[in-house]
Amino acid sequence: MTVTAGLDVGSSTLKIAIWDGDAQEGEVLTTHAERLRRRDVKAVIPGAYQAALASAGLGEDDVEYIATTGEGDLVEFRRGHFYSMTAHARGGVHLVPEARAVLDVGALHGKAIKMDGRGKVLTYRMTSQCASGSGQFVENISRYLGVALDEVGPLSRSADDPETCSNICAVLAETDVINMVSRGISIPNILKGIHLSMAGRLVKLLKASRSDGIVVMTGGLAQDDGLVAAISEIVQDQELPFEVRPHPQSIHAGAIGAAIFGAFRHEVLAARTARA
Amino acid sequence: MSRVADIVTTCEELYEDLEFSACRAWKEEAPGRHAIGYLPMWVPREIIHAAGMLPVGILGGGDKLEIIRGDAFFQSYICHLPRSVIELVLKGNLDFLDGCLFPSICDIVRNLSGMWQLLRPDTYVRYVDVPQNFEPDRGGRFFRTELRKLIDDLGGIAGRPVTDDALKHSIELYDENRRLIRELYDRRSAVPWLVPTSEVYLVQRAGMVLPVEAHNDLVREYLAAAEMDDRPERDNSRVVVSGAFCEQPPLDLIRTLERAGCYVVDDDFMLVNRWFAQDVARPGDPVDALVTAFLEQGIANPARYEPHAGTKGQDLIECVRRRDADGIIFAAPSFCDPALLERPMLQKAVEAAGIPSTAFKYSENTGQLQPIREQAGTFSDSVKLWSSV
Amino acid sequence: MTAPSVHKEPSMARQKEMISQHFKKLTTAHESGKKVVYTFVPGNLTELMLSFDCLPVHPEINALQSGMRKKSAGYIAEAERHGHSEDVCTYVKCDIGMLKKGNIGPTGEHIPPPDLLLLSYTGCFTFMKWFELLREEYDCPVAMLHVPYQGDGEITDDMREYVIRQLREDVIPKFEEVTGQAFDIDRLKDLLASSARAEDDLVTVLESAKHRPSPIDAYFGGVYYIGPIFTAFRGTREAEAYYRELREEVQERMRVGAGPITPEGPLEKERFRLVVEGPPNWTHFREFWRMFHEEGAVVVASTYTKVGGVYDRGFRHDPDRPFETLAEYCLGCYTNLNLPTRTDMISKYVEDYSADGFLINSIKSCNSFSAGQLLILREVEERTGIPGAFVETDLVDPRYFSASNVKNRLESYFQMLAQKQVQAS
Amino acid sequence: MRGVIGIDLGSTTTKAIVLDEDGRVLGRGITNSRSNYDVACAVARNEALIDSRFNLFRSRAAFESVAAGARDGIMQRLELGFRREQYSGQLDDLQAACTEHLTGPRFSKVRDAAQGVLESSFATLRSETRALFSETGARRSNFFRDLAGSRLLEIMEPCCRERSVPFDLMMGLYDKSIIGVENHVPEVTFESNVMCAMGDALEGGSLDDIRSAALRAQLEDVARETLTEACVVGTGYGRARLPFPRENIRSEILCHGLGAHAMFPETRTVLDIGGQDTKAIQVDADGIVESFQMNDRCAAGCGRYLGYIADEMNMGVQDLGPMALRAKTPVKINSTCTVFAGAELRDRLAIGQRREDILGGLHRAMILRAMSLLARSGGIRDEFTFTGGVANNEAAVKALECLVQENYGERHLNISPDSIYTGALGAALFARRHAEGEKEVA
Ligand SMILES: Nc1ncnc2c1ncn2[C@@H]1O[C@H](COP(=O)(O)OP(=O)(O)O)[C@@H](O)[C@H]1O
Ligand SMILES: Nc1ncnc2c1ncn2[C@@H]1O[C@H](COP(=O)(O)OP(=O)(O)O)[C@@H](O)[C@H]1O
Ligand code: SF4
Ligand code: SF4
Ligand code: SF4
Repeated sequence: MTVTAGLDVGSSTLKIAIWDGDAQEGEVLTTHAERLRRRDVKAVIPGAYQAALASAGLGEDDVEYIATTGEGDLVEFRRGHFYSMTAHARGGVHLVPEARAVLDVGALHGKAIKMDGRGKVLTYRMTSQCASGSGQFVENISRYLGVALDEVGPLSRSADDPETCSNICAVLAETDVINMVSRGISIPNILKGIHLSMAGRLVKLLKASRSDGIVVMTGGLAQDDGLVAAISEIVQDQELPFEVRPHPQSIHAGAIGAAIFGAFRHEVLAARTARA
Repeated sequence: MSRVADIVTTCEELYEDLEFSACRAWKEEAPGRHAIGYLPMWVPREIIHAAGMLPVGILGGGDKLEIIRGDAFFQSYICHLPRSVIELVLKGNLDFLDGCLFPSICDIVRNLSGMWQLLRPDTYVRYVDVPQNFEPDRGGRFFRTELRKLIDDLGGIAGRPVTDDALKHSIELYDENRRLIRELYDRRSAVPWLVPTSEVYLVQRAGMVLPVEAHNDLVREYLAAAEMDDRPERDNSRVVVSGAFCEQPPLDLIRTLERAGCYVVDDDFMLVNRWFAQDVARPGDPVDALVTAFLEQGIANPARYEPHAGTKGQDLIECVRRRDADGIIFAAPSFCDPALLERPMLQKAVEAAGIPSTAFKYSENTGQLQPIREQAGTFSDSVKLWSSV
Repeated sequence: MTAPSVHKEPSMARQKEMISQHFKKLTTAHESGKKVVYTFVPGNLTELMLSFDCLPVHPEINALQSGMRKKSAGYIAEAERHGHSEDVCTYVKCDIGMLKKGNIGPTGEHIPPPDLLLLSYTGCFTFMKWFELLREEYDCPVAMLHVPYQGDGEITDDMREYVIRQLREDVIPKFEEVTGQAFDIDRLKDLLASSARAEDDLVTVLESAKHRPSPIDAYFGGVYYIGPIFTAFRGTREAEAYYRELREEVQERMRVGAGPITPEGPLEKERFRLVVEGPPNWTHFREFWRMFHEEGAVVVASTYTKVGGVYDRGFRHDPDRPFETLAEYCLGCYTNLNLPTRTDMISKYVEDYSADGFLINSIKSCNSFSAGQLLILREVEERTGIPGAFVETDLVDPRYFSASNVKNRLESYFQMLAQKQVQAS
Repeated sequence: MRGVIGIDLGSTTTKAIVLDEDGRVLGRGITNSRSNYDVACAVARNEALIDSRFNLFRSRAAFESVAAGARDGIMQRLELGFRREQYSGQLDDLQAACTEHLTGPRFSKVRDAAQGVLESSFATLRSETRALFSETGARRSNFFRDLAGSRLLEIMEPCCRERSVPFDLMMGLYDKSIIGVENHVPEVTFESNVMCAMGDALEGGSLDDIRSAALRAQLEDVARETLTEACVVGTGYGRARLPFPRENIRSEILCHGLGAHAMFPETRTVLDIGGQDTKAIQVDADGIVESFQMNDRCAAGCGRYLGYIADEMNMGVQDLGPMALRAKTPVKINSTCTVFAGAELRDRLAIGQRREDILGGLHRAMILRAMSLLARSGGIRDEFTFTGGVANNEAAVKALECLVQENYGERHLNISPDSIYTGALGAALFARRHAEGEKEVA
């Protein structure tokens, strides 16, 4: 058995997973998340890593391979690096073994990744350079509306007459939202409108990547059940051949995937050393 | 510094020099010299050369040029290239040009020829309309008169007619250039760690501003030097880049692809260097040689009508096979209609052939390379992690 | 180019009827043995097609109709789902999307697949890609007519000859092959003669806008006036009758000093006379028009009404030179003119039609029109001393029509023109 | 006293200007645009009327007779005192709203602890009030949200740790409560607050009792004077939602043109950078707009962009400029996408670039976008006036000066400290014309 760590350095959150097992099977010993916004990322990482180790009851020497994903360059003590879609695909399959695609929605980008049963990436699509409708955007809007992030989902689900938000630009959309409030549109209807427009974009990615079957949603926005519901609605309306499912550990999918691939590389390297 | 590093530094200096000092210097070396600019894709550089002039490739402004007035001429949904060209025109960086040729590539370049006419009435402007009908007595006949007109015009500017002999000589020089560039591409495909794409790119770019004779020497030298270098081979994937034939990605983007684990083993940068897969020179009238080469051997690209159904993408697939590539990266400039309209047809074809691909858009001043790195990296990860499984 | 019953003039009803007849014929084309030819508006060879008894289908017109009937968003989404980029011309995507969804045309009837794709590609490279894309969908022959661009602002003998040779050696043989009919030059001449008669009337109608108040709106109204002559009907008796009737209606309005009829009713007071460059937006056509109507703005000349032929600068189809005339027609369409020529033309419109202002409606989709418009704006302002306005919309992608944005600009512009008028008086 | 009012309902801030019958500026008011446009208007207008009364008072004979050296001190203390009273009232409202929201189910587990956090945080905040509104107090902005909000959160964070209350929860509570407080028009009257403040204002001065009494009387008089509004004209992003008739609404382009002309009659080119749009306007010698350009459907490079950056760096917008001015070698920034701004900033900080240099680059990038709009509208003619909120930013101004010099040569650049009011001033001038027009009719 190998103990490995995966660190997913996102643009808003740092996620850490500790894995105990090999490249095929094993278990996640612990996961840890830490906000990065407005903090000195390089300073946060070591502390967070220590915290994760502590909660798994491990010491630094117990970990045999440290893999990163996301902005891995910021982790000076890493051994290897995997690109985020690689990691999310593997992590996604670990969380929901029957999934054949991942929808990863984080603070800035949305990605649809089609994969096989082993977590091998087949195709993918990513949102473009323009940050229209990202996690950051939901965060800003929710602050503006005075709604806590974990209230966003439930509120959105209580909408009765969602107001469509057509603006492609997140900034202008923010003003649109202000405009809506001033027109007396209720907060649930505004949130749902935003969720629907984001969901439309994300579903488009899924379609473009030709995903089908079970799609596991990963990244921070998997926790937003309003968005998940909006995606499901669109999927149903358009009778699309997939079903999107979040998982309680979704936000950690990247870190988990990186840790598992870390185990794989560790084995490869160990075998190489043994041969030598 | 190694020989290769020297050559590459020289090329990089030429690449970054938006003042085109090398071209200006060439003009000043002798009185009465002329320089003629041309936009990406293909123009008959042989004719410019035969007129004793320097053909200068205008490939945009790259990511170092600040666009101040250029944006005043183009809406946000138009690709980036024309605004940097206009910026260069208005800043005077192109004032050494005595004329400019606009290849028939898309509506943007086409309209840019008219804008140039209005903004630089002092210069010679020619829209090089190439035939989309490849029958010798229709397209060929038309093209011959077009080329003859260009020959007459340039002869007029030079103050002496362009002779057939001169043209023949120029064609030979450019044939040599094309051979060398082909060799460069072959070497890169064989040993991509010794001949990295960022260098191949820069060496090609130098050909946009150097006289062909000098460029031939440069490519030869680079080829020899690169073989001598000792650089480690990496566990990278092999990809073909398609769609970047006009507006150029920033050099950092090309480097990002390499850093993310992709060896580019073929591409469509600067097609003007590789438009013809064989020599153009043949006995007889040199204009006929150009016309025939154009009708019969022009490289498949989105600006060229494909007269036969069912053949879209075949060249690309063939290229992947020949280069033993793992897949294709479709990289097109944002808002580039020719590349983006072509893409679905190509994707369909390569998918049918079982070739994996990925796609993204860029502009010449793309600063956000992170999404591109992620996509290219994931592509190479999947080759690296799964090739043995 | 029909829209929901906009004006009540008899000519309007006649046009509607013509179009509905045409689609009926299309639906039954294959039973009646007629061949269906897909082709484009700019540089269309309608007379040639009709001389072979072919029925034309114009994908752009279908796309714009889809835009007007609010179907385009779905079609575009469908095309994007098939891998088309957000960045490219939405006419193409709308057409491909419609095709993927069963090719149901504007009248709700199924449009038959083409027997021939006639790619006469004038003034825009997208056309070429468009038919390459369609060729992937349909297994049918393509006749390609490459029309060179007027890069130097003139039609040279070589260009004309190149087009004529292609007509004779590529296009006509393809038609003969597809239809099984022999080419009949006398029929072509007859059709061309009829075209010229209708063209005379059309020019009279367009030039009526020089009158004050203008009896027509040469942009919003204009798109209806050009409908028959730009599409399936040029060269037919119906078209001749339509234009005769239209001319009489317009002349009558002019006689009584009436303004144009708009969907919001007749324009009571002409406050601003405008020249407009660029195609209209189809998804919000009426809303857009209303913004002009509300301010008393009438368009007296537009370039969009010249995409299928620049008749007011003197061109007429000429039955005595059938091939030359077809070649010159193709070469002379508006978007095949170079930028300096377009600039001259707009400046001249501003003067000839005594315009108070000019507006560029810049279309995201259409690089052929849009690239360089900002220079045109500058040049025309300089030459005429009249300020121009600039708005950005799209043809059929509703995502790119921001009503508040457009209205903001138009309002500001009209208020500015009003201030100038006050100052002048 | 009769006056006219112009209101500019911007996407970020709402500004109002009162003109007296001679067309002189009587008072200015500004507030942040919030989700309730009616409230934003009402608040801006109240603020402008309050300012008008201060100015009226200033011009009263009794005040003029005070020794010149003492006047400014008195006025400053008077206004500060007034603001302090106003602020205290708003703090009470905010605390009440927070306390009320505390009853929600989200707080069931931590209610008592949270109550404790609130009480101690507000107590700290209150204890700082005097210092904040002293002559030397550092106020990040004049909006209640900015003044109280960021400080409250700063105070709350350690407090939450001590009492084991999740900070996010309290942040949410604050977000919710501040919206409520912002969205009703505070019921303060000029009179009640100003008379309290007068005591303080006079204390520091060396005035005898008779003079003091005279001033008090004058102030009371000014406070009671009725101000009639002959006409109100609205403009700005939100103008379509203003509670005015259509003929009292003008496009912001015209208002900016006219406003800039009124401030600097030789102006021929105007650049306005507001919260989410940038406008380049050419005007003639009479302030009539000749041509204009606005940014298209992308909000990159506008004021809001700076807002995001400031937020990301945990600074006030007004501190960005000074920091950017300290740039040694500004980095080159290509993307001015407002949403990506934060990410780009983090990336660059992570690779070790200096904050000053990044900010320097950001400001240049922002002005570069404006330059292209200017070029599109017809270039930069003499004189050139820079207006809108971003004109308050020194680094933006410097970048502009530098780029203008490089590209157009010598141009006289006008910037008024009141440039943010340009649109409102234009609207007020239109209101004046309108009112005069009516008089003629009547
Ligand atoms: N319950 C929730 N509802 C909505 N958004 C959430 C929720 N929880 C987290 N997020 C969002 O998820 C994002 C972080 O997701 P993550 O995948 O970690 O992104 P990144 O990797 O870019 O940092 C943040 O933008 C945050 O706002
Ligand atoms: N004191 C200041 N220092 C620096 N920037 C400021 C200052 N005040 C306002 N701003 C900037 O001005 C912008 C608002 O400008 P404003 O003209 O009021 O916009 P709008 O009219 O769209 O509401 C803010 O986003 C901010 O960036
Ligand atoms: S439209 Fe909005 S989100 Fe997109 S680039 Fe512009 S500012 Fe950014
Ligand atoms: S990048 Fe594409 S659209 Fe732009 S000029 Fe080149 S070919 Fe035309
Ligand atoms: S680009 Fe313009 S001319 Fe070309 S097909 Fe599209 S709308 Fe038509």
